[in-house]
Amino acid sequence: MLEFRKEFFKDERDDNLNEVGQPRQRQDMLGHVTGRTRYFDDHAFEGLLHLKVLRSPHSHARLRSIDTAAAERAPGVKRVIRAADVPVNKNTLLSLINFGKDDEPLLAVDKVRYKGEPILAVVAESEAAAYDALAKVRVEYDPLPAVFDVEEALKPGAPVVNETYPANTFEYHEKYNHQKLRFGDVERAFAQADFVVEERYQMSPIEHAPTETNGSIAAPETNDRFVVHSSTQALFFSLGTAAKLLDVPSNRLHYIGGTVGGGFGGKVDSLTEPLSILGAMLTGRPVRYVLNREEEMLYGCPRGAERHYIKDGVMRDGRIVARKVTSYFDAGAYTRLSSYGAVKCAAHIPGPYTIPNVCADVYCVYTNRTPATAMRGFGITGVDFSLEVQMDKLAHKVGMDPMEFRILNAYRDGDMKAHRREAHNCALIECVQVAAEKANWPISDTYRRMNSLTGGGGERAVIPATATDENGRIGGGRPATGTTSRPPAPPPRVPLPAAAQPRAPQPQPAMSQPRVAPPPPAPPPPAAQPVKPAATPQHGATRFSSVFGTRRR
Amino acid sequence: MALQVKSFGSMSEAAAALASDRTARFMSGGTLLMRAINEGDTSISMLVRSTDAAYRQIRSESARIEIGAGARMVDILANRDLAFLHPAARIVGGPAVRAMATVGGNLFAAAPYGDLATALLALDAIVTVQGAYGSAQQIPIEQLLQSRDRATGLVTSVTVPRPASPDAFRFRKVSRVKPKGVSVLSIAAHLPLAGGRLSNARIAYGAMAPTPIRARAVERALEGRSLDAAGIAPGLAAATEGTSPATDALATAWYRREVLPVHLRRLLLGETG
Amino acid sequence: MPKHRGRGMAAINYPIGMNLGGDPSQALVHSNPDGKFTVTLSAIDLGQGMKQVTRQIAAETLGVPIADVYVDTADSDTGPHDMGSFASRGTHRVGNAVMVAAKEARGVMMEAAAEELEVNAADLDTDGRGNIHVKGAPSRAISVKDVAIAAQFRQGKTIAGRGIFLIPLSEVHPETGEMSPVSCYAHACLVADLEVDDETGEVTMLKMTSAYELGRAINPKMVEQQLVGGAWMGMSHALYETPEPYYPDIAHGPRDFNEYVMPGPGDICPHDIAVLERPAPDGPFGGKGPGEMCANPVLPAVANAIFNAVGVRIDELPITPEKVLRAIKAQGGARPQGASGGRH
Amino acid sequence: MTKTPVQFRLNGSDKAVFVDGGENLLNVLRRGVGDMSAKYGCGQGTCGVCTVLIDGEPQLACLTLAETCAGRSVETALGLSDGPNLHPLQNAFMDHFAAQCGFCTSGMLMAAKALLDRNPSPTREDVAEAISGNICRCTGYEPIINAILDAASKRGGQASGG
Repeated sequence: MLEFRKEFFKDERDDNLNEVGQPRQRQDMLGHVTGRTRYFDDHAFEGLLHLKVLRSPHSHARLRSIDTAAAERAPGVKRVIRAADVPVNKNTLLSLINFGKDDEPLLAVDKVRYKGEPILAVVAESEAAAYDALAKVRVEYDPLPAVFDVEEALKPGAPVVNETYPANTFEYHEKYNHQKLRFGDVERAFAQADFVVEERYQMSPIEHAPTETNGSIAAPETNDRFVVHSSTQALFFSLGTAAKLLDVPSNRLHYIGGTVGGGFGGKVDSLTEPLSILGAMLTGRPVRYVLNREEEMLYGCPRGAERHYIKDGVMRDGRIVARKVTSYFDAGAYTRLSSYGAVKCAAHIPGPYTIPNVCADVYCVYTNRTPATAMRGFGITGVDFSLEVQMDKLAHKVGMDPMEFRILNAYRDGDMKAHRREAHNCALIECVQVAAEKANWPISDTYRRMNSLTGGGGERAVIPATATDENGRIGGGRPATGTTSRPPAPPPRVPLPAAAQPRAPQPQPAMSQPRVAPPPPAPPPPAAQPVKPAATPQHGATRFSSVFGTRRR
Repeated sequence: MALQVKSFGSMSEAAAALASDRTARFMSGGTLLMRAINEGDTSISMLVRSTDAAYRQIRSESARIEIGAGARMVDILANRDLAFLHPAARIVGGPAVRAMATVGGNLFAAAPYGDLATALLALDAIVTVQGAYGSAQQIPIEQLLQSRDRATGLVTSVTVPRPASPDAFRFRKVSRVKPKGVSVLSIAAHLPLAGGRLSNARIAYGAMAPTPIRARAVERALEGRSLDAAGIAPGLAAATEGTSPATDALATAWYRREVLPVHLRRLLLGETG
Repeated sequence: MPKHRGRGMAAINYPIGMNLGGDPSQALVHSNPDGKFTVTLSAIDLGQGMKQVTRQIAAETLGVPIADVYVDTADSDTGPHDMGSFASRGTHRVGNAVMVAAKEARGVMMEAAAEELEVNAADLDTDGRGNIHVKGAPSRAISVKDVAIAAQFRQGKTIAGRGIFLIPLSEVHPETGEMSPVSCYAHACLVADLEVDDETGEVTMLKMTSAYELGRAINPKMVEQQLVGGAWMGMSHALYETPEPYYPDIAHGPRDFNEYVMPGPGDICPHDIAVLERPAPDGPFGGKGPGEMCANPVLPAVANAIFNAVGVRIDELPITPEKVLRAIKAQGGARPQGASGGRH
Repeated sequence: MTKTPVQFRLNGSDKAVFVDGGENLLNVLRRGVGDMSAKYGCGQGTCGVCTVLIDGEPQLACLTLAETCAGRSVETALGLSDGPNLHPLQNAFMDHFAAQCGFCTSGMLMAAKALLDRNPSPTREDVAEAISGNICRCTGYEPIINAILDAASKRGGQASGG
């Protein structure tokens, strides 16, 4: 059962709209209940061929030899597709927005880096014929030592999973082996905190498990173009990826989709389109490539595992004064989207709380498992689990009610967040208050009267003096190998115009950030030496490259 | 090579066809075999089917009931004489699977599947097996289960002695998903009482070994005991003897052994939860 | 008694749209000869309701009834670029692009109406039921249909619009991590009530109570769909599902929906939800996007409720019966933490 | 390879197809006859999106050998409505917003029809049992259960439609 609490933020809304805010029936519902909604697979083609891939049984092995002679002669087989048939057999998904180096082959070349990695594909007149042919392929492997734990993968001497990133971590800004977040001085704050709580959290991978598995049907269309019926969650993303791998102008691909049987993030990686299109190119016939359920479960990209270490400094009165987070994203064998997810995680720390000293190091680590990708709540779900269990432990440690502990530390409009942008449009406090009320969870009047619009800003809007560092530098300052991953960092910040200068700061302990303290309110001491926040994000030398990465092909 | 499908009017003809071709497999409900075909199992070249009406019939007699191996879970659930088996038949798969899965097929389902076989084992059923030639043989279900990987011939029916009384037979399935989930473990128990004392109790475990197994040590420990907390204590102590549970996606061997005595106690004492 | 009740809570916020921005969406809107509109996109509806959300935003912006608008997506030959359906960006990004396109189309429509009624376009308004009238004089009106016919067959105007919405790509400072992640956040707080069997480690969800702030709810029934379905997925993440049950060991991976455990229809529990709406300053009609964040508060709330019930902290997901049982045994039995949060 | 002729009724009309050995009913429905309402979700019998009725009983088309359908009556979601009039279940699913991506909906509707045809006034547990073989990843099952209960209460007395 669901109720709308219209009384909250009433003055910020005009509620008498005509269509927005109305419980209209979904445009697609009639099709759903009559069985007429058309998904990518609901298209008939005369002469349809079926594609199946041969997957590596090893987590890490060299490919010594591949013999497809028997498979090519198997009944019903029209084509065997090898790595050499792929025009551009190396890519990374986010090369389309110029982020990260090409590190993943469409079909394995010299090495397989995860159990299930595609080695070759068979296109046949039926799925049964394709499976029969696959059983006739002979491959000789030289198994290699594999690494499956993110922290083991970072130790010297660990097997190199992905040669594009020999240290087994994604390289950020061509400078560091992780993404940093620095705000204030956590070490000083830990020294002055009443309690320090340090914990470890682990989230295993999660499979998207949509009821419709990844799949596509590609077929020759008119004027040397190819129609591609696809289950993708990102039409032009997949089109651009396929165009790059197959080295064809983007307008020769005519993608049709938009109605997907559940995605949840598992249909962003173009798992089937490049091969189904290549199959159609090589056979001149329609080709259907659909992952079976076992493939989707084990070899279709899952949500990546995450390990978070969280260390907090908290005062007896409940104020959190320092939060240090070290996170390891398990990218699996290839980068795909994990590099972006790690940055999104860094941007999310320390959670919806105003904490004067925050430090985070977020690693994107390569291991010999199925490459991870985005999933519902990408980069946030895992760290939110860790942060909110940690908050429960802190509340328990200082003997405060968990709801009141959240309201005390909640961020409010005008507060400065750790990624140095002011908070606005906040509503955490109101959500806590309403949830408590609905669950008959008693909270004291003081906390019932607080809100997100008052008590923020002022001293809480200032950026404290910040300790930065150089650890995690790639190769001791040597610029990263290979093509550039990100354009160089922007020029140093332009200081705020004089008028916006906060009043002269006095030296104060880093952690005595003015707070909305528990009753009676402690006097609000001024913040430490502030660093000027940028008025607007500087673009400097950034040149927003074309989204299709056409510049790169 | 495409699959061949051959149907036979009698079980003996079907058994003969089966024996004549190593790559032939018998198609009963299809839930195991069709899945293998869909997933690309290339070792099957022929499907043998039986259209023999007797294959699906359920014949009640005074002391026992003969269930055709082709009878499906829904056929058992529709038969009042087999009410004691309903708790087991009711939790095999979902409604659609129960309209396809057969008694014969369940005998060959790999752990952790095979809950009906576990129930039949606790009921000490007799299995009729039709070889390639000659007349059918009657063998105890325990013997069939232990030799099922090497078994030749075709199971044509399963004969179940009626339990001592309606509530003498109990069945409990532990799964992580409700209402339908694969077994973490299952327990079937036939608990005849003589003067308030257990005599010839038969207990079987599902998913505690590669096939359903009898809990002989527990049976011995319960002989002559009362069906109460004190009475069953020795039985609980022996609960995990002879078990060799697997670790799979649902649970570890450790967990299955750890919770087996708890569920056995709850079954024997009729505790809920 | 081996069963112990527990209650736990969690509070979260969630960034709306791709982190760092740089994820444009485009839209086209045009009228057919008699004033029925088509919104043409390449955005994907994977069940979250992209088609219906953009349809309602277009109708509201045009000032016409919902029945006069349909959404057509996705064909790369006809639909303009959109980044894709992820990161809860649909309502916010595509919705804004549709608003821009619909505004342009409305502008042409109102100009055509002004010409027909011989008034100034600024003096006109739509009634949301298919008519355009002079403000304050509802009787001086013309139907959208007649305006469309006049515009296209006499005035030579095409009632159409195109729109793009792009949040400029934010830089990330290498040393400090300074960046502009997103322009708005959704919020939530959720209370989980459950029961733990201390002999088997099994956890049974009893109830969820929650408050979600999602900006303007464009369609309340579709918001409810996300919050109910998302909470179920959150429960599944917390207690059930993983393709690697023994991570970081890759063994025993599930190969089907029997081995990939998720809550069944018999595992779900009541969920009492309140929705608050603090409009996003730059959202279409203040819309944000509930699609992803609705699952997030359930995971920690469940973990905290298990601690409240039996005093064990399981910091590894999923929280399986085995992990709960091992922790209970390690501390020598259940240690209920007492009624917390007014647990009844 | 030799093909086998199979004649069966689909949603009330006669069909005749030639099937390969070992071909399942799902493939015949989709590729042979062109009824795309039953979907491929697993081919393992564990997801239920291919649920159809065969002689009134719910069955998984992906695990049904096509030849075994000879002479039998197959019903799919395409056959649920009575001409232009939706079946009470279809109306209830719409009223309760009981679908998001829609991929499980056909299978859910057929499982629900099998239930109501045999048990016109099911309990909530009966409904949960009836759809226990049908995975839904979007809705969390609650709206689907409510829709089926609602359809049952509305249908109560009148003859089973569709």
